[in-house]
Amino acid sequence: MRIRLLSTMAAVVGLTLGAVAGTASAADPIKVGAIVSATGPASFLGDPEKKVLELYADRINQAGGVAGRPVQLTVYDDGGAADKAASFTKRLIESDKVDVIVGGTTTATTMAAVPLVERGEVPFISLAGAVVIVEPVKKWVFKTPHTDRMAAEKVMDDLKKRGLTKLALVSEDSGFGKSGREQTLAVAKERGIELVADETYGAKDTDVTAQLTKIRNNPAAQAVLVFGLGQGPAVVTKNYRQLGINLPLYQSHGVASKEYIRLAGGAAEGVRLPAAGLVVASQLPDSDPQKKVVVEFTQVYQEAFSVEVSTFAGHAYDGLMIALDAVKRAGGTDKAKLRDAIEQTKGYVGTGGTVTMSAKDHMGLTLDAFHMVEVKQGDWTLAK
Amino acid sequence: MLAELLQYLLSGLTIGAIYALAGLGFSIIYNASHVINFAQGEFIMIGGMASATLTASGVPLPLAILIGCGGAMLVGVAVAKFAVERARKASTVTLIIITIGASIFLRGVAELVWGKDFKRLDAFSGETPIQLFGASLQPQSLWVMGCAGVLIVAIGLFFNKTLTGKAMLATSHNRLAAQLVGIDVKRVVLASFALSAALGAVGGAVVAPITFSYTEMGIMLGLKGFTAAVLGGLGHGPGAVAGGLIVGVAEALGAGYLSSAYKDAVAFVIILAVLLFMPNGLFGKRGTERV
Amino acid sequence: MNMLTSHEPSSDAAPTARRPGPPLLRVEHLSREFGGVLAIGDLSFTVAAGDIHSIIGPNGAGKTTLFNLVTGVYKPSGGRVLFDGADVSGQAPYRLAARGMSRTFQNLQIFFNMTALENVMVGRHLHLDTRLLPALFRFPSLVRRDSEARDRAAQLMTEVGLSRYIGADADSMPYGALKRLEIARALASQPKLLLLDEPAAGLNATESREIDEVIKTVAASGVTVILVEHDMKMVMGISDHITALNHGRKLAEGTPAEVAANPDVIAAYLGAAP
Amino acid sequence: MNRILHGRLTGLAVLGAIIAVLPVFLTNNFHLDVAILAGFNAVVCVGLNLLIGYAGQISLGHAGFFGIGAYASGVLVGVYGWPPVAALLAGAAFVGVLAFVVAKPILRLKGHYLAMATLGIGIIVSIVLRTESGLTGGPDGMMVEPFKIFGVELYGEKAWYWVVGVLLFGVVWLSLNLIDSPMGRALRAVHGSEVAAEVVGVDTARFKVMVFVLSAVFASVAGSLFAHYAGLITPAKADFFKSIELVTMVVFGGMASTFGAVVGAVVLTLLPQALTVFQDYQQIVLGAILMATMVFMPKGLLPTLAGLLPSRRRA
Repeated sequence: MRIRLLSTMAAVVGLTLGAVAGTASAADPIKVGAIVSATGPASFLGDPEKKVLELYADRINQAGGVAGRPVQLTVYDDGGAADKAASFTKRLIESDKVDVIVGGTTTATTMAAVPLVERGEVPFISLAGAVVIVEPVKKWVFKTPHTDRMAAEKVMDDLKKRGLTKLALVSEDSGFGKSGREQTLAVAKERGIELVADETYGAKDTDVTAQLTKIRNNPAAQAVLVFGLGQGPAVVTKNYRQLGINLPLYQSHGVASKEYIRLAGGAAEGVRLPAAGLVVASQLPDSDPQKKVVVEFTQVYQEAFSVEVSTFAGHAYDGLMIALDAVKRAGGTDKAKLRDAIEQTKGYVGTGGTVTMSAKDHMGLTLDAFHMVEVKQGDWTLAK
Repeated sequence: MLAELLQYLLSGLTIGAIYALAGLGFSIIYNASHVINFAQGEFIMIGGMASATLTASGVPLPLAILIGCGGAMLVGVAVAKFAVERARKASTVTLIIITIGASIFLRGVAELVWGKDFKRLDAFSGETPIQLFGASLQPQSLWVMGCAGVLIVAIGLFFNKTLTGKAMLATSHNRLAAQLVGIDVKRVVLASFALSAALGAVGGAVVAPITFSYTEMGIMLGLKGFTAAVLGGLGHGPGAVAGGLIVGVAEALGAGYLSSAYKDAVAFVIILAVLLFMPNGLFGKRGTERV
Repeated sequence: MNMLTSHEPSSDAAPTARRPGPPLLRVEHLSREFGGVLAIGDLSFTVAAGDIHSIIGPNGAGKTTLFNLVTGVYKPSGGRVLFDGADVSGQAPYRLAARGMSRTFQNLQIFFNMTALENVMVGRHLHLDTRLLPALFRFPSLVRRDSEARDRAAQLMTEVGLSRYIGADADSMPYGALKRLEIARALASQPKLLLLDEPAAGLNATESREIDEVIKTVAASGVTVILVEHDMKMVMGISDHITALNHGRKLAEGTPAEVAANPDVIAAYLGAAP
Repeated sequence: MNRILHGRLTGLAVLGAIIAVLPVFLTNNFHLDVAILAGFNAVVCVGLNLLIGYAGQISLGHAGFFGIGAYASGVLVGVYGWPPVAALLAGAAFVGVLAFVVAKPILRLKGHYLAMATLGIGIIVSIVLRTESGLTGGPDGMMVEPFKIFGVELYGEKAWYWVVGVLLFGVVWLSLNLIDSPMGRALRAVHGSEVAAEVVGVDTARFKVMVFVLSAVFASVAGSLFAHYAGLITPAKADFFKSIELVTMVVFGGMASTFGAVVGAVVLTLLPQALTVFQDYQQIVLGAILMATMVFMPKGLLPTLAGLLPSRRRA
């Protein structure tokens, strides 16, 4: 009696856990797992990512799948928490038994997943920005967006062009912000830019006037660079204008979404940032190889969701496409072969630029793929 | 130097005014029902989200705020009726969990209705900063402080001048006696939830242009409201208002002069210090145990 | 009346006029105010060892406040309390309990989250091993003494007439039984002085008589009792000595007969000006 | 007496049997992982239940102690190269001293004031962990090295399952022993009526402090081991929400019931994992379940269920 009760209880527990695991279907789908931050402070990155993954998984399946196999997508929302991302990664690997994982919206969630995918030997394509993800190179880890180092370089180049040499930095206390800060310090040293202020703010702060007041009272500062994700940079931008600071304001590629302009409103006018071609699709010269891809993607995305496309949506699109392209080339979903195929990606033209990976470069983008854009009349324009 | 101090003070008073409203909401409900309503922050969220989304779809701002307020009051009454009232005899912790359950539930519903992204609400009267002795002030800050001030005075008048208000006060002093003189105590509890919800919702609407509105905006604001209410002495209305302003200003000064990372800690260090010497808050009644 | 204390070795020659024992409790110029209102003012009296000493007075006379001052629940604003020869003014209740003082409460203070037996066992607290490690690892010595305490608690419950509730949860017991449970719990600590705050309040005539018997048995076993009670029949019947209070001050004291005849006491009870 | 003893042994036997048999049904490492997390939560909840359920003192900051334990292990082992066992003990000792120092003034407070004070302490701890990023890695947390004892590395879900299983069994045993001892009765008396406990000689302040320290140390030890198991710790493990989660587990399972705390921890650890099927409705369902349980079973899950079986006394 007791034994039966126990086994029933255990079975119930097992079933509850296994409910989502699903059973293998006859069609033998390509199992793509995703962890994104669809809620929480990074939701304006993660939410479009989730939408894009679901949209394209559907579209591909309707078109007959990849090499006759349907794509089976499992998406988990980590809410921007690193520990949740780790636990969902474990679940994707151990329980859902996925063939490849796309995601890690933020640097923190990505870095939480890295040891697990390395141990579990599952190819992993991150959607986050920091250079630490792919430097040093990790066997199973790739990423689609440009790095923070590239962003820092792009900004410094622009400063030099304008003859500015003294920069104030405001960075978020998140993984992305911290990595961005380190890269900014390093790049500034290389390029002879002097950092005259180094302030931080919390990802959920709603008021940054205290830090900005200090910068305003610093006579040395000639320009300000903000390194952060989500709504934080919008708060900084608004407070910046409120305090009447008139120095040029730079943001990172962490805000390359219309969402940022919408939140910051008029305060965003004149803000400059490095971004992928996607946000200025129609302004790209026709000669640009990216133009066709980004225009088409923009169209599909806006038709499906009737909201403006963001570069983050593009990162997810690139991640999924690189993975599926590799499945085709690897001739199946054997994880080791799939990993090799991803590493051999060559000349893939995505929303972020032209990707050519190698054993030494698990991102495959160059500085050319980055454009300095400026907010003018509530829209992105290519900066001269 | 003075300009800097002034700048911090203005920031602190702005956010402090919202804490004060939230704290007042905690106090009103506590008085009527001895419940700490951890869903207070969600009333703020409802106000902020409703006014932001409604104005975006073309509803005039005052009407949007009114609708948000009404919605929050309905939700407040529902929480009181279906959760708190049914568990009247439950322990303090159980009641805390119930209101936390309500807050999670409300956030879930809000996410479904309004989505997960941040909503923007335009400032009520432009964004041209007002210069004040070297400090600059968003016009919206004046709205926040003004609205909070008017509401606080109105609540004070309500409790001291109207019959309903006096009935609610009486209930808070002695529930049984109030019942004996014919006050419908259950209605008082419902009214207190409605009133707190309305306060929260207006607070959410006026602060939204500064902080943006999103479904999780109520969590920290609610927590700080609780801090304010305890700091002032639970159930002491003016105490909660003072508590809110103290917490807000302390935070801003902490961010400015100490470290912005520790600004949230400042509020909690203050309250620990106060409770160490005044176990019933700044203005709370010192009760002697009757045995 | 004197028969009640007959257990005391009476060396006195006069059999009818009992000589009081040495003082166990002395209250000297005790006062306590609450927000400017004097609840107890300049009160002095002595309780002799072995006595049943009653405190009477109309509602609001300060009886319960006096109990709370004597047992350390409140701190006095002025004056002293001497117990067993030592100044114990303002000491915490648990320290006074260790010195041999225990009490019951007018508003029941039962541990409703425990069984009746466990309620009484808490009363044994001072005589048990209350350290953390022996408890966590269930040292045999602790288990043995605990089991003795359990037996003793059951015995005490039987003595106060609660044998049928030994296995019951406290929250399932009727009011009258809970009153006795408090007495059993207080007795479990083996006090020298037991303070009973209205033990008969809310009981019917039969139950009152039973409590009456319990108090007499307790006193007979050598425990000094201070009693606050409104049931005058009971008070007059079992007290050796009575102190009458009004408005926090002493109105009269003496034997039951003396106090009953005191015009001030009569006036206070009839509501006339003292 | 026999009945109480009997109930205790039966309960322990059932718990032991479940722990022993469960792995048969846990088919993959993810299932084991969830079981391990449930075990860690249960250890903390059994300790917290001594404080909340038995002694009647609320704490909304216990995740702070869990977090200190976790970070003590992470930092001492990772940054200073201590042996994991030493780090665990140092963390527990530090938490013990910290809890002792804050307990005295804090536990004088009652009800919601106590709730506020403990909440404040928990939040301050999590802010410190988040901010001192030089040591703790900041808001995104830090990696923690695997647990090693006598040169043997504890690795893999299987091994950890048994460690946590034995730990949980041990903690439940200790807790049951404590409850049925003079000190345990003193604790429960503090809950029932402080003044009545005092007048029979219970130094209520001492026992409140002791149980606060004890439950904090339980949390710290669980935190240390969790850090080694998870390999990644973030300040979220110490924050307000984690504290609330822990309290919810205790209250949900049933206050003043050791097995209730275990059941509450297990159910509420599984629930969010099971609810991921509901996707967007996850929060709504979780909130509704919390509210409904507390409204309709204010005593918590296990005592209510036990009450349905008239012949059985609650464990």
